[in-house]
Amino acid sequence: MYSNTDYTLAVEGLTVSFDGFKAVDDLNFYLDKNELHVVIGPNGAGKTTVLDLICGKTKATSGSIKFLNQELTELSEHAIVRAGVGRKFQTPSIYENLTVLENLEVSYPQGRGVFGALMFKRTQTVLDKIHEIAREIMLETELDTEAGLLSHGQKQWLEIGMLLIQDPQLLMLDEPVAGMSVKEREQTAELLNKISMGRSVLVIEHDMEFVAQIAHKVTVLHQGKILATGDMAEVQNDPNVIEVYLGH
Amino acid sequence: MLNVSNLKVSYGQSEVIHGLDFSVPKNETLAIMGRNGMGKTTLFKSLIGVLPASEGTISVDGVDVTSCESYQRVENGIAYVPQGRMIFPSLTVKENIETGMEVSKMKTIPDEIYALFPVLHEMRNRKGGNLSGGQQQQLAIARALVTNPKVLLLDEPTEGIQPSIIKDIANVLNEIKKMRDITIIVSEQVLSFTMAVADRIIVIDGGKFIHEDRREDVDTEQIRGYLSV
Amino acid sequence: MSFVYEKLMGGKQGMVGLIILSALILVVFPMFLDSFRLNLLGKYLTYAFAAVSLVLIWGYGGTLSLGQGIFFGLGGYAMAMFLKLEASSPENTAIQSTPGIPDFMDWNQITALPWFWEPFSSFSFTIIAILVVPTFFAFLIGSAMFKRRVGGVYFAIITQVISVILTVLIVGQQGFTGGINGITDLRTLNGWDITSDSAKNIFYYVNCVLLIGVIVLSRWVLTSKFGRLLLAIRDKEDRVRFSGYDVANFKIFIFCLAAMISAIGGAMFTLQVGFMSPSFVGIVPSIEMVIFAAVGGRMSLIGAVYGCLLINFGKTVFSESFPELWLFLMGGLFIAVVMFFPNGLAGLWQDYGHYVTDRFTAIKNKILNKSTPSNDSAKKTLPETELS
Amino acid sequence: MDGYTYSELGAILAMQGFAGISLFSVLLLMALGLAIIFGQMGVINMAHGEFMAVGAYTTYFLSYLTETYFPAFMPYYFIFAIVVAFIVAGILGYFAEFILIRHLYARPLDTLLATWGLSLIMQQSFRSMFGAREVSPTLPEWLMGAYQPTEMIDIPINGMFVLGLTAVVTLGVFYLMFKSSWGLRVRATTQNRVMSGAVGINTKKVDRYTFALGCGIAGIAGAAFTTIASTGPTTGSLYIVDTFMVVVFGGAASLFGTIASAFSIAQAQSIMEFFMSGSMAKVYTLFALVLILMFRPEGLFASKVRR
Amino acid sequence: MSDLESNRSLDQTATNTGNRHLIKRRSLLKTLCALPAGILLATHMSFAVADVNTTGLAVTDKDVTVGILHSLTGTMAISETGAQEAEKLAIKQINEMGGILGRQIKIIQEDGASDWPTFAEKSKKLLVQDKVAAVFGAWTSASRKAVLPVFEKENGLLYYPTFYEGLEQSKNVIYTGQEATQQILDGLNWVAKEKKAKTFYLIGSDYIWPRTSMKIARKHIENVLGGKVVGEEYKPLGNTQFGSVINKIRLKKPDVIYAAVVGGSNVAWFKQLKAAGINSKKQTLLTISVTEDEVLGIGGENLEGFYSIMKYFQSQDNPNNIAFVKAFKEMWGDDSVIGDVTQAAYLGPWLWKAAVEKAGSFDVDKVVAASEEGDIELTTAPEGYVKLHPNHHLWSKARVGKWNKDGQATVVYTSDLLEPDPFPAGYQ
Repeated sequence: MYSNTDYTLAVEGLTVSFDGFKAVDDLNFYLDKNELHVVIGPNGAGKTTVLDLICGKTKATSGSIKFLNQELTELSEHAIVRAGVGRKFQTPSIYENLTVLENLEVSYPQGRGVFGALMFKRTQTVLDKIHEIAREIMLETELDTEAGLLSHGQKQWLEIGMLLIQDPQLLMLDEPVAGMSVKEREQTAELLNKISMGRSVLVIEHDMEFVAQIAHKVTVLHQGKILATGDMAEVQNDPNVIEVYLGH
Repeated sequence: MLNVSNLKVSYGQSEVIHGLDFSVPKNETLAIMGRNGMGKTTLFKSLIGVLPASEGTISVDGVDVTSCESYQRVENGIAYVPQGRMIFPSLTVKENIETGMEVSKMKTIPDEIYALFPVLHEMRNRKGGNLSGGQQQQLAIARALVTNPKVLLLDEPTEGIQPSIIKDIANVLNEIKKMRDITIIVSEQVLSFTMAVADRIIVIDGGKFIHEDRREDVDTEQIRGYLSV
Repeated sequence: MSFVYEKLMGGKQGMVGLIILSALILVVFPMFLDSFRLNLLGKYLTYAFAAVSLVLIWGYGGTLSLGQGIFFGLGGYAMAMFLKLEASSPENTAIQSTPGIPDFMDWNQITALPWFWEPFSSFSFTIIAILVVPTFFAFLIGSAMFKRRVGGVYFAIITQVISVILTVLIVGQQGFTGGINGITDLRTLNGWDITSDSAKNIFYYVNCVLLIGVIVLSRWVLTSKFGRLLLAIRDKEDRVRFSGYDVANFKIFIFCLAAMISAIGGAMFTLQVGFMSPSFVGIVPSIEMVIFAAVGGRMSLIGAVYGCLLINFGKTVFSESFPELWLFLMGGLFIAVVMFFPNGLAGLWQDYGHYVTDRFTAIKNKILNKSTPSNDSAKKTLPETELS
Repeated sequence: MDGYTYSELGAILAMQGFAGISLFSVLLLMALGLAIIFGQMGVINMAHGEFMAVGAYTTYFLSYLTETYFPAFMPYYFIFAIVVAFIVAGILGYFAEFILIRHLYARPLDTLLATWGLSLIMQQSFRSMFGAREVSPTLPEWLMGAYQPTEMIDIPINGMFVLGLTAVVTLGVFYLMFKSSWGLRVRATTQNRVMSGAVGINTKKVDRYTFALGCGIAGIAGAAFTTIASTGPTTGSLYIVDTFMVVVFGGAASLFGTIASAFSIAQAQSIMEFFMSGSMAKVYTLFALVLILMFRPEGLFASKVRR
Repeated sequence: MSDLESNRSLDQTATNTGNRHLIKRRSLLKTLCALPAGILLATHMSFAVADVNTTGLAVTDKDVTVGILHSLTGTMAISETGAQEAEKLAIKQINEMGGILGRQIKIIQEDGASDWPTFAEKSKKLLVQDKVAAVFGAWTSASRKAVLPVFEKENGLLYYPTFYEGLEQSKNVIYTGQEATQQILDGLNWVAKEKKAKTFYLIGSDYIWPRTSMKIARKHIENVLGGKVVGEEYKPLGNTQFGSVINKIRLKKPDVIYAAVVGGSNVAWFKQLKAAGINSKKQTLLTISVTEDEVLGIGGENLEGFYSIMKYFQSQDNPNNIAFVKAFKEMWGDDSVIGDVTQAAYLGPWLWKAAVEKAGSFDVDKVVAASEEGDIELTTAPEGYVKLHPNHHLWSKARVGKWNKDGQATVVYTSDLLEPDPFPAGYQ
């Protein structure tokens, strides 16, 4: 019914309803390789629900989500992750009681089965990879810090790092700069630009300035439907968007 | 109307609000601006009594409410629209508003509320959780208004709201101020919204007030500077 | 060496705890208790298996199982079935209408050994069954529940219901199970009289060694990446799931492991007490086991053992002198632990235990330096301060 | 079935149907209080059965007083006893919430342990006050016996009485929870305690009265059960698992679900009992419930709401 | 689990309370006369410890220690209270008569707490630590099964008071209640003859005693009486819903309902029967699980006109019983009622006394040997006359009592003295 495409992610006819209320309504949406795509829209527009649907947290009522031509709607969450989809949550979701190093280690894509986890050993390869990622997310000096003690921005980075260590083909970030200072935002924008090389990135954001800094492509979501898609300028000048979202 | 002196608030061992003093007269709208993590929400929570103050006093219309529970503060005239709205998702819109009528002893929802927010009348039998963000924000304000407050607290009312609705909310706030003798305190990061509603602006940073201006004296560049360090 | 020390013994604090526990149950108690009290203690220590298992599934796994009695019971029944078959030799049961089958079957007009009893005439099969049957049962329950994301309160209630089902079944199918009386009158193990004092003493030591072994095994599991993931699942289940782990499998495994540990306790119980009855399968023992773990400290493997000993010891002592007071005390204890000492004895040990550890180190140094060990004083002072 | 006339079979069918309905009313009455306490407040009240026992003992005590001091009042005391049972159990619940439960709202599993402790204390209190023996109040004559619409059909009057009482209590609960402002407060508080306080609801008071109401209804159930069974110190523990099953099976937060669940469990159990032994009927019923719950963990009638 | 399922499980009956005064001197004399003369003389003084106690029991020149082991707490406390009260009454009376072999009896009481392992644990303590010469105790089959290996291993002596399912005969136990055939067969014969009963509906709680009893009843009905069992039903312990069973009974229209429902279930059972309009005017009901103790909970008005088969009823009108009831009430209160098991428990210490005096020693082996000779008898038993059979059970009579509104029964039938037969041929 849904054909294969060249896109990294192809969402077609996606619908989910809660108690008769359609949170996402017949959504069609494509994401190219190496594309950094930002979804904006007011709260309740269904942005987070779309991420939930892609990563399997919520089951779709109908429609298809294809990742590298593999149907995701039938997979369980961990299988979707193993297929190469990483997802960062809105509030930083890290293990507060573990150190930064342990946080990354736990996320290292080895020993994912029960017995693998029992037998897992911290080898040099693992350590090297951890250091590499930590450098990328600007936390190399904090490896032995308990994650709960990090600043808000650093926690956001750590969670991104926990995804990077798994080297996903698709990275989904829900409001990655919420609560960050201006300087941290800039660093994050840099980080995102860097990591979008070689993989597709899907970001949910409000901050229009930040969106302008990073987005290759923008989609405006409103009441579960797409209002407009295109680059930043197109979207900002779209009469629909102005009417419904931005206001005159 | 609202007097706060030497207010200190702590989470566990660490003090987040370091001895704030301010007072807001009747019919004034005060905006408290600051970046994330600077103590805005903590301040609001301690004003409504969700977080206890470790030191200092808060009084409304001359009544000391420092040691009161939240609901008693509401009885004394404080109303609270929290960050993220926090409407009751599985109650209907009508029921959501009615939860605020506990204190005012009203029997039915006054017409002026629906006049202010026509969309809520339209959706009065829908579940609150199925409203859009902007609608939820209106609902949260309506819920606060039916308590007949003397002081209305709004914590980041524009967060996550589409720009078009932000303007509506500003209009509503100004409307409310005209209709009632009410003190409004709003916390914000969006300067344009602040400028549309506030009579006075205070900037908070690291749990302390660092700057204060009447709206007419505001140097927007300076404020923007504070907000983006 | 450092691996063994860090992983299995749990570092310095854990090592000291383990040594003190071993010294207590292997040396001090046998020295000061007569064989009757020692046997009693052995019985309590079989409950400690269940308490330890609850530390794994509840304290670390974050899932409260009110069904540990099921597994304790299954282990106990498996052992009892073997012993009963041995006790039901045709010579011993000559007066029955069908000699050679257990007496209660004969009373219920059953004339042939049911098929599922037959393999239990083999000792090695029985040992395997004790370990495998409860584990498999836990696997079934665990897969059905955790794969469907049933957790928290619902898991607790459903396991409780399963234990009720099993109890009703055992009581109702008395021709196959011995009914409410349980399986009684067990006398020999491979021809060896298990009712003798010497046998009971040996079982006591076997029990202690197994218990310590189980604690060391549990520590190994908890200090591996698996253990860290378990805590991670407890605190942020979604993050773990979205790091590519099949969370359900981890819960199922720890539930199975907990079941197996409880079952070992059940089997040792049968050996030491000489019978098994459905009263160990139901709700009350299952909840009591939770309380043992809670009193000991739900995150402490060793604490669970002390919690178990403390409560049972209290029960025995108080029920002899103030039977009414005891129930009030027990109820009060439940409430107090939940409200005031959520970390149980282990919490107290954490707050004040370093005094003991320091002293232990001091004594150890003294011994090492002087090489004239005054073992007695070491043993005596430690246990006394242990629980204070 | 040979040897029976159709009218005989019809009569049995009618009576069997009534047996199911009667079991339904018993289960529902037990579960209503818990549906409020567990379903709405999230407290796993293992002492719920003991609150039923409080109601039963209250009835017994009143029957004793009436019989001894006002024998003429015997035909009427029972109605009065139901009200007193509600009040006594409610007051005890009020204090239990104040002393114990309110500290544990954040830790639902710990409420299980703490209330289990409470149940032990209550059981021992019953034993100290009323003795270990099972007791049973003297019931007014009009409650005993059977109603005979035809020659062959006997419908027990006590069963009808319990059914009627259940209907009244259920309607009362529905009115309270969904039509009164008090119910609105309860529902708001259970959804978001902090926010409810911040819109002016005295949440502590709501909690306390909600818990007391749940316990009070348990007390009514206890009073009603004296018409069909006796009361001992451990009577309460007999009911607790069944009660939880009814509530969980129906979907904890749904009162309608509780009713439907009580109905289906009662009918299943009562029909199976007709064809097999009581023990096996119970095993099959519970087993079916567990199986269904595995496929619908949120219960039969829980609705899907966005987060 | 002890609380939930086991619950009322096992309490077939219950018992009570007792008294303070001695048995009347006349009946004492009667007891003494009943004993063989040689032993009578031997009773007095002058036995050195070394002679009467060669196995290290707790016997001194002045006293001998025995144990009482019943549940004082837990669900079984309801039933077992009466038994231990009766045992204490008997011991008190024996002491006031001068004790046994010149020694006063001292009691060590332990609480079985309704928990079978605890029973095993406490019995071991009594035998090993306290070295008691005899133990009076246990109630449920499960608790007896739990302590049995301990008694056999430590060679102790247990007097067990409850009517029970039979199928057991241990060297170390004296059974003072009826075994199943004694209780069941004559009652069935009576109802078949008296009520012309042909069809029976059997209903019981689901555990070993009712099931074994029903098995024996069914064989007797089918093979001996030529009747028919039209239904057999077991309800879980603690069950309180009997609607469906009552409907089945209505459908089958049995001549007799034969019941062995125990504990709290019993109360629900009879209340619901009455509420369903099944009363003694329409239906004959015979139960083997209701004594005066249960009636307290059920209420006499719910039972009126139904029958119980027991070996003892409190209302029995003979001098022994009148004295016993009086003594019991004086010691334990006027509100006490006395059921079958309470009376059986009362026999324990007296039977032990007789056997010890006959053996001239407290040694368990000698006491057992004396007991097995088959000539130990009590003419002072409240139930009438009993004699100890070599198979460790008692010869006694079965009685059918018809319940009155006041909670007492009128004995309507008394059998001949029945021989105990714990392993009844043809009934297994």
